[in-house]
Order: sequence, then structure tokens, then C-alpha cells
Amino acid sequence: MSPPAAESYLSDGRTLWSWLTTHDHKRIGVMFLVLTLFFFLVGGLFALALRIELLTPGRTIMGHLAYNRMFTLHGVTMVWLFMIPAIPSAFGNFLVPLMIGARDVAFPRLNLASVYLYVLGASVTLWGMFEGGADTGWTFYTPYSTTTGTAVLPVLVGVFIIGFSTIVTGLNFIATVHTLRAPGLTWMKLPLFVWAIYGTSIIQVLATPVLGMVLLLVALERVVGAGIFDPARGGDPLLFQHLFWFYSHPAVYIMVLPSMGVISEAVCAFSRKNAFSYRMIVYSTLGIAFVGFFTWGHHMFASGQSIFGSGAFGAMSMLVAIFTAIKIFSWLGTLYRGSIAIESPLIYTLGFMFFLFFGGMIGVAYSTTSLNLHWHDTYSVVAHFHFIMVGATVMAFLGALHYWFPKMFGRCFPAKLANSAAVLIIFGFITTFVPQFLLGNMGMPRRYADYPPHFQSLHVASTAGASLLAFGFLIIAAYLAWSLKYGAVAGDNPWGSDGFEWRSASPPPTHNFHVTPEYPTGPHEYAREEVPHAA
Amino acid sequence: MPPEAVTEHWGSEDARKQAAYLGMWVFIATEVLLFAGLFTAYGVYRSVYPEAFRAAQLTMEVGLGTLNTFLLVSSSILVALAVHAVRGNRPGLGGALLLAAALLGIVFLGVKGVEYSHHVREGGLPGDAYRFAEVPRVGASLFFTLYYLLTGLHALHVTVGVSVLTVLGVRSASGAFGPSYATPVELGGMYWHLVDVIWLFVYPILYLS
Amino acid sequence: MAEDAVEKPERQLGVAGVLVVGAVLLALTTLTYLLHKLPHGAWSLPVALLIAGAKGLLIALFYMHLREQRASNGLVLITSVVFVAVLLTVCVLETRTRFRPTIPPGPFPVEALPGAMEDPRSARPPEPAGPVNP
Amino acid sequence: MNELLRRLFFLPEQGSTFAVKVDHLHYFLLLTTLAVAVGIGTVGIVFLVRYHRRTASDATPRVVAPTWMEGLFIGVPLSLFLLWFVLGFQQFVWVMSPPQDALDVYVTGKQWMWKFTYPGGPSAIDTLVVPAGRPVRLLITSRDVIHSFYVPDFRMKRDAVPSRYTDLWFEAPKPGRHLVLCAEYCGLDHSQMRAEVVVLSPADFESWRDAQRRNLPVAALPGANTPETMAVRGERIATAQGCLQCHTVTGAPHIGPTWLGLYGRKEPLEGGGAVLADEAYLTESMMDPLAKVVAGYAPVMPGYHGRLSAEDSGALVEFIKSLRPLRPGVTAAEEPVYVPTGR
Repeated sequence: MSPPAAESYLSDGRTLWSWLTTHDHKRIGVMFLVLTLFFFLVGGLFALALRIELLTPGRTIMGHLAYNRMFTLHGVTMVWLFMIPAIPSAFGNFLVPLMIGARDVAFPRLNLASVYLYVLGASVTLWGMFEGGADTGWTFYTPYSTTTGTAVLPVLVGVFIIGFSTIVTGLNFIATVHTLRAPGLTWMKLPLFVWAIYGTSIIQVLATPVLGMVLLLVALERVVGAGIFDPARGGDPLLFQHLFWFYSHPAVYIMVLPSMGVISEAVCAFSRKNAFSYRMIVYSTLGIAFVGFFTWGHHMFASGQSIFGSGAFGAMSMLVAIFTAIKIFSWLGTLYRGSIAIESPLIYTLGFMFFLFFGGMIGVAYSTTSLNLHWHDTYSVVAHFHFIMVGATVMAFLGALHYWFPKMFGRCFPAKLANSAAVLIIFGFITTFVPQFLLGNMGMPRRYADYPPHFQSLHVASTAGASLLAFGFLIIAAYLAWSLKYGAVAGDNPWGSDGFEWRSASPPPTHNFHVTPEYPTGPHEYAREEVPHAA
Repeated sequence: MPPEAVTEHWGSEDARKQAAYLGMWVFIATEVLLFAGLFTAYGVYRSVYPEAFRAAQLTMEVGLGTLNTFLLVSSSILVALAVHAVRGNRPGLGGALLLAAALLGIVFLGVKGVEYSHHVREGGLPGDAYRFAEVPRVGASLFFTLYYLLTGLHALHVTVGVSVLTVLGVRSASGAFGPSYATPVELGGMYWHLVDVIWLFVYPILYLS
Repeated sequence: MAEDAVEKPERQLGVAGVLVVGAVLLALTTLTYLLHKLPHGAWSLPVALLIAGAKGLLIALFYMHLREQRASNGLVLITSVVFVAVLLTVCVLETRTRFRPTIPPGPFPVEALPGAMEDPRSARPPEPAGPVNP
Repeated sequence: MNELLRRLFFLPEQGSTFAVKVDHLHYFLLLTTLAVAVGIGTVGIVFLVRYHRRTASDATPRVVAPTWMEGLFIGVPLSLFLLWFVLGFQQFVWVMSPPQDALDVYVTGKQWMWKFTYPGGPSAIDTLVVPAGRPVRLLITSRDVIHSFYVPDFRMKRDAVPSRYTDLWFEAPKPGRHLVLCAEYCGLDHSQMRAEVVVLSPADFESWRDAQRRNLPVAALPGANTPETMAVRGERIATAQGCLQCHTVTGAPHIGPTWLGLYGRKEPLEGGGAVLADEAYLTESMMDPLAKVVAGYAPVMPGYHGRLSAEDSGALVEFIKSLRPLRPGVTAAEEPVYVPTGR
């Protein structure tokens, strides 16, 4: 593959060794992109197998044990090996230094270490899969996870190691944003994607250690019988849930905040407008990062948690929902009076907004506590978090992949094909997950290898949708791979975007900028003169 | 290869220092939250089993615990003096102070080992192995499990800290640091103080009240 | 924040300052121990934690150089401490306010601990509750 | 209207008083969501059509949200969310606070079945019989891992946590049958851990319970036709044949050795030697009990040769096999006596 620019980070050393020892944030970003895409494929294949098994009640292609292992591996792979690193580690690494006019992240060697920690953790997890894999679900609820005979330990250890990779990445971004902004680039001029990554990093560094401790305790319980969560010794399984969700609820925001950043960038770039309310998006990002820590108990309304606890967590969850609602209105407002280019990233953006809104509103419904008693642990929850994780985050991930593909590789992809694939993905998504909402309403619990026959028709619909999704992903993989080599040369700024990352060449040279850019205004200021809203 | 106009990695010396400090503080925050899970477990179980926790606590060796507290606080003072010495361009003295602090850390670990051996003899072991006849109540085994987890994790940090201090001490004694480049000593010192502060909280909840 | 100097050398402690702070730390440690020796009741834990907090604050401000550094660094520490406090407080409150039989250990008698099992291994489940590899 | 919306949203039958209440909130919330979603979609499409890019160099104005509009965007959803929260939390408090006069039933989940015990008897596997029009409080616990007692028709679930009780109450207004599912993942056969709530009219319920207390077989339950597993059937036979009058399933020795953990145990024999309690020995002991008597027990057990069919004895062996201790602490604890201590 010969990159179009004469001199770029891609051509600066072509050996494998030069990649494995690189400190260049862009190469590290690309490495993460490749790794996370690989695990997205793995997790996606698990998902497809699950959907095929659910075509019929009773056994379709696998037994209960295989099914239980498969949904655990699907969850573990998608959450820790794909979702959490996908946007921050891949796109964040690539773009944040470019967006703030820096040569690299603050600690390039640590950054490289985070790649290897991720690879090590992923390898241990994969080894666990070959050992037969855990059958606990990605939530590792005790006492099941401490008593089951499957290979839980390697998965725990693998996730524990990946946690360090996450922490290192987060630490790096916080230090980078604080200290390496180019002269004149003040906080309130930062691109919204940088804000999103910054908020995400705060969550990463503060929440992940708690997960590490919880996993350690479960591992100790399995190995030496530590007994902290063992009811037979007076321990409390609900305490495990508290500690686990103290990490895992904010982890949801680790997955979705960066995608909101992507959308904030894309919606400005493709409507050629400034953000409708920059400050609301910034404050709501920080709000989500902090208030997101105080809502974990809404996963426990049916667990025997006290009424007081449920009330407090329910109310806090409502506050978090507000921050998301604000963002959606701001994005819609950005489209107003813009010059909207119908390109694949914009199609993904529109899908994202709709799915995030719908999934988010169902989340609000759960926080009303009384409705949660019906929906908790049913397919409604499965559909809800897939709306957020797939409908929002994967859409944003695909949007980011298309928006920044020319930036990263200097090539264009076939636009018409990309648009059709985007529509197909959105359509497939709706067909897959809307039936799951209805299944949840009917009362179909999650993690069921087998189900009473009256649930079947909706399951069939969902599986049909999943195959559409899979087909859509195949198309995207095919044309993007093709474009890497044969795509038209993109030029420095094919979208005509005023995002700061486009101020360097595409693909950028190793040290990003030949001359440090100046930042008289914030990003995406397309208009020449100010027009009051009423105009 | 890069043209002249490209700025260096750190735009300024200030940025380098601030990145180092901020990175260290963020790291310290993750350490604090690492212990959070254990402190929470302690709080919950103490509130549920007050009598058992009290009874188990009365069997702890307050003398050794207090000795250890004094050891760590003194070593912290030594490290603070060492940072001052290095900043004041006396890296030799700084190195000696750091090594002395590391020595106190090793003594701390030794005292901890003595304490552990007493508990092992009495059967005050974590989890399944708990066989302590003096406090047979439900919940006491949780106290001992948490005792081992808290002090064990802390001891691990002390071990890391001792290694860091030793390396810094040797390098400082050989003149690697000075007023213009004291950052590693400052950061290593911050880590050691963190270890100290965590112990300051572990000490009262496990030994005193 | 950008105008804020990275270091404020005028706030660095001299040797005397380091020693004074150290003396206060040692004195507070002694105080904690002496209070423990006195007969004490429900207030002993809060008091001991308060003293520990004071010591921690002194160390953070002076020995860990927070006083000489930017406010953002202190903010990081405060945030982490607040989160620990929230986690701890909420978990304890939630446990205490549950339906009584849901609070551990529940109404079930838990096994008598010492000597209940001759072999500690017998306390482990005899076989995993889940299926072993097929 | 209620019926139409219920079907529109694929909700199951409303089997409890709570279901009716909560469904109304459900409709309110979902209809609002759908309306706003349609609104957002329409606005998005209108903008897309109205403002789509015409030339490569379209000029766009700089539009910034005025503060009042920001306030509106925060205020309106927030008040709506808080309204829902208040409505929902009222229902939640109501459904979490059992009335004083509720009928208590103990529910024990274990891998992978539900057991229901009424104070003073009887107990039943996988079928919960309750009277219509009277509040029933379930005290739910688990023998092994966390389960969740979920009745979609009642719109409620509660986790079964080992070594402690959670509570759940409901009132079924009219007789009927409702599916019970396990909603917390609990291992291999999680998806088949099903049971049934049978709501009887109060009179039917009383006569059923009387019959049960007089030890009639479980099959007498009006309309009970849930398929039994071998172990469940074994438990029924053990009750019917009086096995449980001498053998406990709790670990406590009685007139005969306990069945808990018996299977696979080496039992010392009266007169020396030992025997492995496998299928062969268990079956032999039913048919010819005095052949090998476990040390420390009197040879008083009657032979069941001819009184048990081959199927029945097989079911009994399966039942004994299913009684393996998971945790000494939990299994020693039998069905504990619950003392209502308030909350």
C-alpha cells in the first residue's frame, strides 16, 4: 500500500518491527483499531451463533452449556475487548494529539505499553476461551462465578490485565489534554471529541481500579476461598453487585461518551455548522462523567436492595438521563440551517441520534423503579443496552471509521456503496433489536438457551435482522479493505471539515505538524459573521 | 527528518513537570480507588457484625501496629527531607535519606511478618482456613480476611515502594538528580507518602477502634 | 488554569518546615494511640479517622507538594476521595436499610467456625455447582 | 384502551393488582417516548430535506442556542423525568411494602427448581398455589446461587439470594395460571427453571390446603399437570410412602440416616465394613433394608419390595442423588424459622 502523501506516519519505517516498537500515537491508534476490529469480528461471530441457537426453542445448534459459555464470551469480548478500547484507544489515540496541536500524547512509552497490556490481557482471555470459556455471564455474579466449574479464572485475569491498559490510556489522555494543548488553544476552544475523550478518561482511571479489586476478590475466592462474598461465611453477594456496578455502570459511559464525541464532530462537519450549544455539550460530558458514578444501584432494583437505595439510585439516574437529552437537542439544533451533506458518517449520525434517544428513554423508564421490576433481566434490557452499545456506539464507531478513514489512510472509499451499507446496517439493527424490546415486554428473561414456544416468532425476526447486520458489516469490511489500496487519493481535507485534526496533512506526517497551528477560534466555525438565532 | 519549526515533545519545561505531577496524581487516585473496594467491604461488614469485628479487633497486636505506624511516618519524614536535599543540590544526602527510608520500610515488612506468623499460629487465617478459637463468631473470619487483604495489598505496595526508594537512593547518591532534575525523586516520594497515608487509615480501622 | 504557575517555589518547605510537619505527624500518631488507651466508645472510630484524615491532609499538602502545585492536581485527589466516600457511605446505608432478613447473615444459622470442619477443604463445595467440562 | 395498548406493546396478561397500576405508567411513558421519537425523526428529516447541501460552498450562519432555549431543553425533560420518577417510585414503595394480613409462603430456589413451603405445611415443587383476592407475601431464598423469581403476568421479580430472605408480595385478583421464570442467570439449566403460579378461588384454596395437610399426594392439586423430573417425582414418592418420616433431607440424623449427601458417601456398616452408597446399595436398601444396616441405626426399616415399582425406586434414587450438599453452612440450615422482625 503506497500512501499518497510523500511523507507520512505510514511511510516512516515499513518493517513490522517499526510498528511494534513505535511511540507514534497514530500508529498505536491504528494498531488498536486493527485489534479491536478483530475482536469485534470474534464477538460478532459469537453473537451470530447465539442468534442462530435462539431460532427455535430447545436445541438448535448447541446445548445449554455451550450457549452459556457463548453468551459470556460474547459479552466479555464485546465489552472489554471491543467497546471499551474501540473509540478511546483507537480513534482517541489517533486524533487527540492532532486535535490539540501536539506532537504526541504525554507519555508515548506508556501508550505503547497499553497496547501490549491489552494484547496480553486479550491473550489470557482467549486462552480462557480455549480452555472452554467461563459460563458466568460478563457480570461474574457471585456465588455462581465462585462455584462454577468452568474456566472463569483466565477470563478474570485477562480482564484484570486489560483494566491496566484502560487505566494507562486514560491517564495518558488526561495528562495530554492538560499539558500539551497548543499555545492559544484554551479549554473552551477544544474540539468536542477531545472533551468526550477527556470525560471518558476520568471515568477510566477512577472506575477501573474498583473493577480490578472486585475481580481479584472473586479470583481469590475461587483459588483460596477468601469468602468475602460467600453467604455461607456471612458474606454478602449484594456487596459484590455494588462494587461490580460501581465500575460497570460508569463503564457504560466509557463506551458511549466517546461516541457522543464522534457525533459532535461529525454533525458539525457534515452540516458545516458550529455546535448549536458548545457549552451544554461540554458541561453535560463532564456531568455524565461524574453523576454516572452515583447511579450504579439501578442495576439492583430487584436484587433485594433497600427501598431507600433504589429511590436514591433511581433519582440520580434521572439526572444522568438529562445530560444525554441535552446533547441530542444540541445536535439537532446544529443541523438547523446547516448545509447538510448526505454522506455515510452523517447517515450513521442520524441513526445514532434516534437509537440513543430511544434506548435512553427506555433507560429512563427503568429508572422509574416500578417499571424496572418487570423489565429487569429480560430481553428488554438486552435490547436497551444494545440500542446504546450497538445502536449508538457501533454506529458512531462506523461513523468515525468513515469520517476519519481518509485522515488515517489518505484514501477515499466508494461513497454510494458506503451510504447503502449504512442504510442496510440501520435497517438490520432495527429488525434485530426492536423485536427484543417486545420480547422483554412479553417477559422473556435474558441468558436463556431455551424458551417457551410463544416467544419464537419474535426471536426469528431478531435473528433475521442479525443476519442483515452481519451482511452489512461484510460489505463495509470489503469496501474499506479495497479502498486501503485502490481508493481514490483523498487529499488533505476531502470533507471540507474545519475540525482541528484536518489542519495537518492526510495521512499526517510522523510529527503531525510542520508548523504548530494557531487557534484563534474553536473548531467548526464555518460562518464568517454571527447571525442571531432568531434570524 | 522533522523540519525545524516542529516544537519539541513538551512545549515547555513547565508542561513536562505538570504532566509528570498530574500523571502521578491520577495514578494516586487510581490507587486510592483500588483500596476503595476493600474499605467498602470493611465498612459494610463492620456495620453488620459490630460485635464480631470488635472481638476480632481486640485480638490484634496494637503494639506492633503502632510501631509500624511510627516506622512509616518516620520514613515519610525522611523522604520529605530527601526531596528537600535533592532540590537543594545535595543529592548525596538525599540518596542517603532515601535509603534510610527504604530501610525503615524493610523493618516495617519484617514487623508485619512477625505479626502474620502470630496470626497463623493462632489460626487467624483468611476465609476457609479460619480456625481461631478465641473469636469463633460469624463475621470474625471476614474481619481476618479483610485484615489480610488490606495489609497484604498494602505490604505489596510497601515492597514496590522500597524498591523504588532503593533505586532512587542509589541513583541520587551517584549524582543523577539535582535542582534542575528532581522529578523522579519527587514522584517516588509521592508514591511512598501515598503508601504511608493508606496505612494511616488501615491502622485505626484494623487495630484501634 | 494556564496562567497558574506549575510550581510555586515560594511555597516549598524549608528543612525546619519539613521537621515541624513531621513532628506534628508523630504527635498525632501518638495522640491516636493514647486515645485508644483511654476507655472509648462509639466516637472512637470517627475520631481516629478524623486524626488519620488530618495526617493525610498534612502529608498531601506539604510532603506530596500539593501546596506548591496547580489546583487541578488537588482536584484529582479530592475527586478520588469523594468517590471512595460515596461508595462506602452508600453501600453501608443501603445495607442497613434493607428488609431485615436480607441483611447478612440473614436468619440462617451460619456454621460454627472453629473445629466445624476437620479439613478446611471440606468447606469448599464437594464439586462445582456448575457442570464440569463435558 | 387498556387492552389495545397492552396488546400493542406485547405485554402479557395482567395477573396482579400491581400489573394494572404499572402498565398505565408504562403506556404513559412509552407513548411519550414514541411521540418525541417521531418528533425528533420528523425534525431530522425536515432539516435533511430543507437544508441539504446544494453547492459545495454553501454559506451557513453561525447559530448559537440562546440561554432561554438551553433552559427549556434542560427544564422540560427534567420535569418530565422527575414526574415519572415520582409516579414510579410511589408504585415501587407500594409494591415493596407487604400488607400486614398477607399470606406467607416460603420460596426456595435451587438449581434448577422452585420449592414452595407454607407455614404449617404443605410444601410443593414448581407449583405455587395461592388464593385469589388476598395478598400473598413470598419470602424468597436460595439453596445455592442467586436466582430470580419472575412472574411476567404480575410484572414483578425478586432475586433469591442464598442465606437470606428477600420479600415480594402480590395480589392476584382472579383465578388463573401464571408462568414463573428464573430471571437471574443461575447455570446450566437456567432457561428451564420454570414453575407455575396457580391462583384458586379462596374456597378452592382452603380445600386444597386441607387436602395437602392430610397428606394426599401432590397430584391431587386441581389442574396440576406440570411435567415432573425424576427427582421431583422421587420427592413426591418419598412423601407419599412415608420415607421422610424417618429420613431427613436436611443433614440431621433421625430414625434413619439423612439423605442429604448420602449418594456417593462411604457408609460404615453395623458389624464392620463399609459400603459405597450408590444406586445399587440404595435400591437394595429399599427392597431389603436389613441386609446392610448403617452403623448406629436400629434395623427398623420395613422392606418396600412389591410396594415400589421399578420406576418409583428409580425416582427415589434420583431424588437422593439430587440432595447433595453445596455449602455446609447453607444445607445445615433446613427451612429456617422466620421471625417477622419488621423492617
